[in-house]
Amino acid sequence: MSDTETLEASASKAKKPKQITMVQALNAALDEAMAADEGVILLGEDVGAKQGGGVFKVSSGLSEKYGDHRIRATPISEQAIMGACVGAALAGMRPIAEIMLMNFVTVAMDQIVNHAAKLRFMSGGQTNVPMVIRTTTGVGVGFGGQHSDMLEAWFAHVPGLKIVTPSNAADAKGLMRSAIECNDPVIFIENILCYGLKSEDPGVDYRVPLGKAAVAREGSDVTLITYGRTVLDALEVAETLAGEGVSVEVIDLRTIAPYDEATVTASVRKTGRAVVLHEAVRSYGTGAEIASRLHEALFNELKAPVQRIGGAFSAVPMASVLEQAWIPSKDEIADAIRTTMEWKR
Amino acid sequence: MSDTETLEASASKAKKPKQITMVQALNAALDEAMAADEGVILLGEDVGAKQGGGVFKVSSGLSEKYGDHRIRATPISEQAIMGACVGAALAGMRPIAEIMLMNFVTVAMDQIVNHAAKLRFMSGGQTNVPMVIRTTTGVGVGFGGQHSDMLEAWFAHVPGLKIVTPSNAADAKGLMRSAIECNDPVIFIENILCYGLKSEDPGVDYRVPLGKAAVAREGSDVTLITYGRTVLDALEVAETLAGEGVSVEVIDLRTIAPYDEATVTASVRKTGRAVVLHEAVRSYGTGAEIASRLHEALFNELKAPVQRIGGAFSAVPMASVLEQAWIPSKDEIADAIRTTMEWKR
Amino acid sequence: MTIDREKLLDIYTRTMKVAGFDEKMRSLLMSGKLATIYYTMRGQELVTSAMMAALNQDDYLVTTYRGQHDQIAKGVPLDLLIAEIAGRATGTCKGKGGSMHITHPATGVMVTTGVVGSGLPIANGLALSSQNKKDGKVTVTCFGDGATNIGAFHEALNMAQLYKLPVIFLCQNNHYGEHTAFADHTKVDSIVTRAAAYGMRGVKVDGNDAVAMYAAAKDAVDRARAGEGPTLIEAMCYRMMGHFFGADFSYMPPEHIEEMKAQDPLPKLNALMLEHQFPQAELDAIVAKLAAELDAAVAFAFDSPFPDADEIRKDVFEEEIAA
Amino acid sequence: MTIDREKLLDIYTRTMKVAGFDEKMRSLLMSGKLATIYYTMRGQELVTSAMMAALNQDDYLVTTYRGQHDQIAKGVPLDLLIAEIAGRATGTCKGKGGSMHITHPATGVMVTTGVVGSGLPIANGLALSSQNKKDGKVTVTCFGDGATNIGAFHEALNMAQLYKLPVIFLCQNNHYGEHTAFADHTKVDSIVTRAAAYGMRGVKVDGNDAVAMYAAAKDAVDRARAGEGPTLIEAMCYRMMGHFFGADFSYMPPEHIEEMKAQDPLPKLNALMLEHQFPQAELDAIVAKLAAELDAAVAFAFDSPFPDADEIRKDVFEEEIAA
Ligand SMILES: Cc1ncc(C[n+]2csc(CCOP(=O)(O)OP(=O)(O)O)c2C)c(N)n1
Ligand SMILES: Cc1ncc(C[n+]2csc(CCOP(=O)(O)OP(=O)(O)O)c2C)c(N)n1
Ligand SMILES: [Mg+2]
Ligand SMILES: [Mg+2]
Repeated sequence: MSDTETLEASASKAKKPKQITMVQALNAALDEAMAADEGVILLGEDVGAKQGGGVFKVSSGLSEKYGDHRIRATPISEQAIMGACVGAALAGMRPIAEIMLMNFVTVAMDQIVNHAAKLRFMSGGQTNVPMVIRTTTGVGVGFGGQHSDMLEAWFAHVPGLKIVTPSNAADAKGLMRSAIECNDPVIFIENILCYGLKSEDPGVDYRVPLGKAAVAREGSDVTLITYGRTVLDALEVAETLAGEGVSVEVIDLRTIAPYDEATVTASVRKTGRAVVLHEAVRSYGTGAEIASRLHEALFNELKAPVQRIGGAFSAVPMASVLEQAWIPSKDEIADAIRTTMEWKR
Repeated sequence: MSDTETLEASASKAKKPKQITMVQALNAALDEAMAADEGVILLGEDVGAKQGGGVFKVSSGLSEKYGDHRIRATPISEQAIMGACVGAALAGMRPIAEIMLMNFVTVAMDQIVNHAAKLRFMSGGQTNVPMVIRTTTGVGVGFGGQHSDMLEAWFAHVPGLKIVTPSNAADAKGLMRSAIECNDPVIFIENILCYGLKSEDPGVDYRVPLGKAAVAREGSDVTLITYGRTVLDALEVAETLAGEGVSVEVIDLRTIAPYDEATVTASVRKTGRAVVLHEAVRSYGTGAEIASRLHEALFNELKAPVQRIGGAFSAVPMASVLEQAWIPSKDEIADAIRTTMEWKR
Repeated sequence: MTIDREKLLDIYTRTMKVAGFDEKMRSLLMSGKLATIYYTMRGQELVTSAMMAALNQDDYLVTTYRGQHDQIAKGVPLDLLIAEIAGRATGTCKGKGGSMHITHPATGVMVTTGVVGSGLPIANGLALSSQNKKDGKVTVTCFGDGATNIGAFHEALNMAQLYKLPVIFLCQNNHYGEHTAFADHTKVDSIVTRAAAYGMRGVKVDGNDAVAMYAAAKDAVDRARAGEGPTLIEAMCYRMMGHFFGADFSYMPPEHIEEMKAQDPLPKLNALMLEHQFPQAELDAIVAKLAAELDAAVAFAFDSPFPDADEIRKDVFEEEIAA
Repeated sequence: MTIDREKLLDIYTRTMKVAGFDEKMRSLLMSGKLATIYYTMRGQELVTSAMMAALNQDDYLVTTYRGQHDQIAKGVPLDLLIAEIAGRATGTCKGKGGSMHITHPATGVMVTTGVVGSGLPIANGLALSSQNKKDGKVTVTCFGDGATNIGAFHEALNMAQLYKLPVIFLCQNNHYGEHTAFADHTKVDSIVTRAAAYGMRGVKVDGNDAVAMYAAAKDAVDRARAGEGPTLIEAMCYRMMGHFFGADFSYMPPEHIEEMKAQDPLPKLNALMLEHQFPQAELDAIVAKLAAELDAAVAFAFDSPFPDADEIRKDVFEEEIAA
């Protein structure tokens, strides 16, 4: 679905031998997982060879290799896709549901929230739902109000779900393998604008554990906590502020749930200042929980209140000028950091 | 659906002449609104006379009075109910969708989030969606994992939605009238355990404005912010703590969105301490946003970090002993207040 | 249609087990010894006994809040079931699920859902797993007439037929969805006509006729097992009481009440047994044996401890949640 | 079937307006003058022109991302439409909606949705309002073949028939849902067979045959207006390009491509016009006039200002959001 190369340039200029894009990384992770375990299957719209391997080509080549029984192209029936994955997972398989764009989870929330998330608990641990829900979204490609939302905060509020969102190709590969091997349901959020990003290929059977944040850049003055596409913005802003003498530590959560509280709290204890950044609507977003936990844990140590940056409080507008006004800008991020630095307690 | 008298006793012992229950208050508000405006209609399962006026009897007597075209008993088709209300609202009516229990909004999220909430914005203000989504829920009646969830935090994260939740019968009446008259979509959350609560009848054409919190009890040491059924717990705990010499101000938000930041901030500026309480799962709940806003606005003035109390991080269990362990207890609330009072900054 | 005597006895036994259980539950609730939400299946006992008699123990079942008859007929032990309903640590689900969420994989009961229609897509997934693994299992999912108007029903039937899954959609058409009569929730005369909308095989059957119901069930199971795909069975029956225990059902017109009383499956089945030369004494002995088993199960349940409060931190994820 | 010449001319004019628009959009996108997601309706122009020619301007329309033909045929002014697609402040929706979310109440275009199937329940609500108000309006909702497998379709059709709403479900069966061929998303031969599952009237028609398509549309509109309830129309047509502009469609088999070329509605309609004694010169003059109108609309759009950034605080609620 359109040009996904937008951010590629900024990510990797030099052509190294084993560079792969995030789409290739995800494809490889699926391929390896399917080769390793025949319980791994994929259900989604257009995912088969007959349909060209998916709208974003993430499943390209897989049905040729593993057959139509393991790569199942589905009707446009998200509840049926999700339910089929819940059922297959209960029977011991490791299904992956592909929801073409994140806004369409709204037609399948019942299966995710009332069923996938709760069946282990409601059955007293007799059953479990080892499934992955892959979906993509992202603001900045002009897809407008019904194709751009970031809804991770909803899922984070639901006990029983894990949430993963990679910011680079290598992590995408390693996190996908871990997500598929997880014995609980995982929401795996891809960002359309990151699909073309390249990393050095981490090789076969690479894993990134769930629940472990990465320190994407070390710093000592302030901690900038984020995940997904905005990690790129965060790194750029950190570079800019380094020029102003501010040392920014950037944390890439990688998994939103479980939340790596240890890593984040340790960083903020060190810096004494924190800013949380996400593309999702700021209000009632994940940033609110992260900021609250930091205030609760480090109230006496914080040199300034934790700042939050996120999307504006409206539907995502279509016109490019409005869409850009909607997204948290690098200036906004930099200003929040400056405010934090200048705070007098 | 079962005994809703549970909390009645604690609310009002003395029988005054014009006492009404929350169910009666809601029924009266619907009745008055329907009499005043023939654009007001109600769609939901079992809401007609033929079905006994609804499972909780909130629409009792209305189809007899206004006919089957205005009180429409529907099939079990929440997407169709919600969509029909969106469409009727676009055509200038003021429809009310009844979703029997809040967990069933999960099958209708697309209509609520992608459509009701966004159509005013996406149409550039050409259309609007003046509808009310009534639903009920509540922990403590043994309905288990799929019939007890409080999902207001999801809706608060969606620009374009208003959210109302009354804690008493009089407010229920006044808020319902305001919700029906609102030109934007309103989620109106009723608590099953409050249906039997009695208030003095506020009379005909009573209104409580949206976006205005109530100070349910004045106090000077700490502000306890809550809404819905837990207002009753808050008031009890405030009474207990008064005995310990702690003066608790209790704020009943009444509308979660718009959030009455002015009232809450002013109270916390006065007391210097705050605890946020809700029945919904604590993590990523509305308490996180409220606490974050307080930390942002009053960081230097706060004498202690804002504490949050909410439901446990699991599905709501069915066994009564587990359900009670799940709900925030009065002891937990009192302890949080004590912690806040004893905090040394 | 005929039925062999052994199978008939099997169906009789399952039916009477359900009937005894239901009566006991209602008396426990009535007396206040038990306080929980309970959806009685009085009137629907036979439909499911005949269906489950056509399955193997390891075949899968997905049912609803009103599925206690389905679960018992499928084989869930009464003691664990009643303990679960009574919220005890010894229940099938440690008291976490309750009557609306019974799970018991040992007898193939994989999901009991409280959300109307949501079981159907999940049943497809179980069947899809059997298709991929070639394990020969069949999945049955039970639901009501009201459920056939919800989106999940539609999506699930279309997908099941598209993939030719070994799944049986058993609609227990009891004429009501909560307080709403069948004719007030759809303009179609019969649910089974919907099968055609998916190119699916559909069978309408009198669910109170043991011979016909078993034949329809058996046929659907055989076809599913043979890889011939899904069947929608519409089994006509009656919900002889309110939507849940204690609920008013004054909205049912007197003619309907007359009609349903005439179709009560329990006396009809007893008559059929006599017709098939089972002596009443033999039948009574079965019922007596079941009653003893039931009493023991109730005693087990009520003697069992309540779960520990820290169970709310277990089974959320594989790993326990920190206190 | 016959059609009067005036109506035929009306249909021709609407069709050529759509066709000219679509060609212009594709050339603007191709040349890079416009950058947006655009779902071309090449091949489906006639279906909708004939449908809209049977409606009044104040009848309601609910359509999809691929609905620019529906909107134009319904009457949305080209200048406002193109300005919207180009993200300008003068667009129908001030640039907030874009091609997937065109709204224009003045011509009855109430919702354009980007979520498959979601327009159908909303259409019911518009129709329900007309039924209650007795305003005599009819609501049409357009959707694709792929949309008929989603839950909202099912719920909406059942409710529409139950309430006998004045609504028309126009399925533009273009044989594909994104990359998935019709035969790969359902096992039913034809969407119209689904009407029976709701007791609804269903009509299958060749959407490239102007006379038949108009007759089917007119009949459905007349019935809806007369209070005789809803109709499901399955209009057979082809999506002659990829799912959206620029998308690959190599997955379409060559036979399908041949078949669809032979059914191209534009040459077919031209031939029909000649058959009905419209001189080619008159037709060409119409097309030339439409082209001039289109050029002016494009100029208007591109000369228009972009919206102000603070528009993101407006139209979220009735009251503006504080900065
Ligand atoms: C999605 C959803 N909507 C509404 C309900 C409330 N509800 C519970 S049972 C029921 C009636 C179901 O009727 P039917 O499918 O005929 O099953 P029966 O109860 O007759 O066995 C309803 C509306 C629900 N559980 N789920
Ligand atoms: C609920 C939902 N699922 C998936 C999509 C992605 N999607 C957009 S268009 C489309 C195909 C729709 O096919 P059809 O209904 O035949 O309409 P057509 O595009 O052919 O006009 C899909 C799957 C969506 N928009 N909404
Ligand atoms: Mg029923
Ligand atoms: Mg199509």
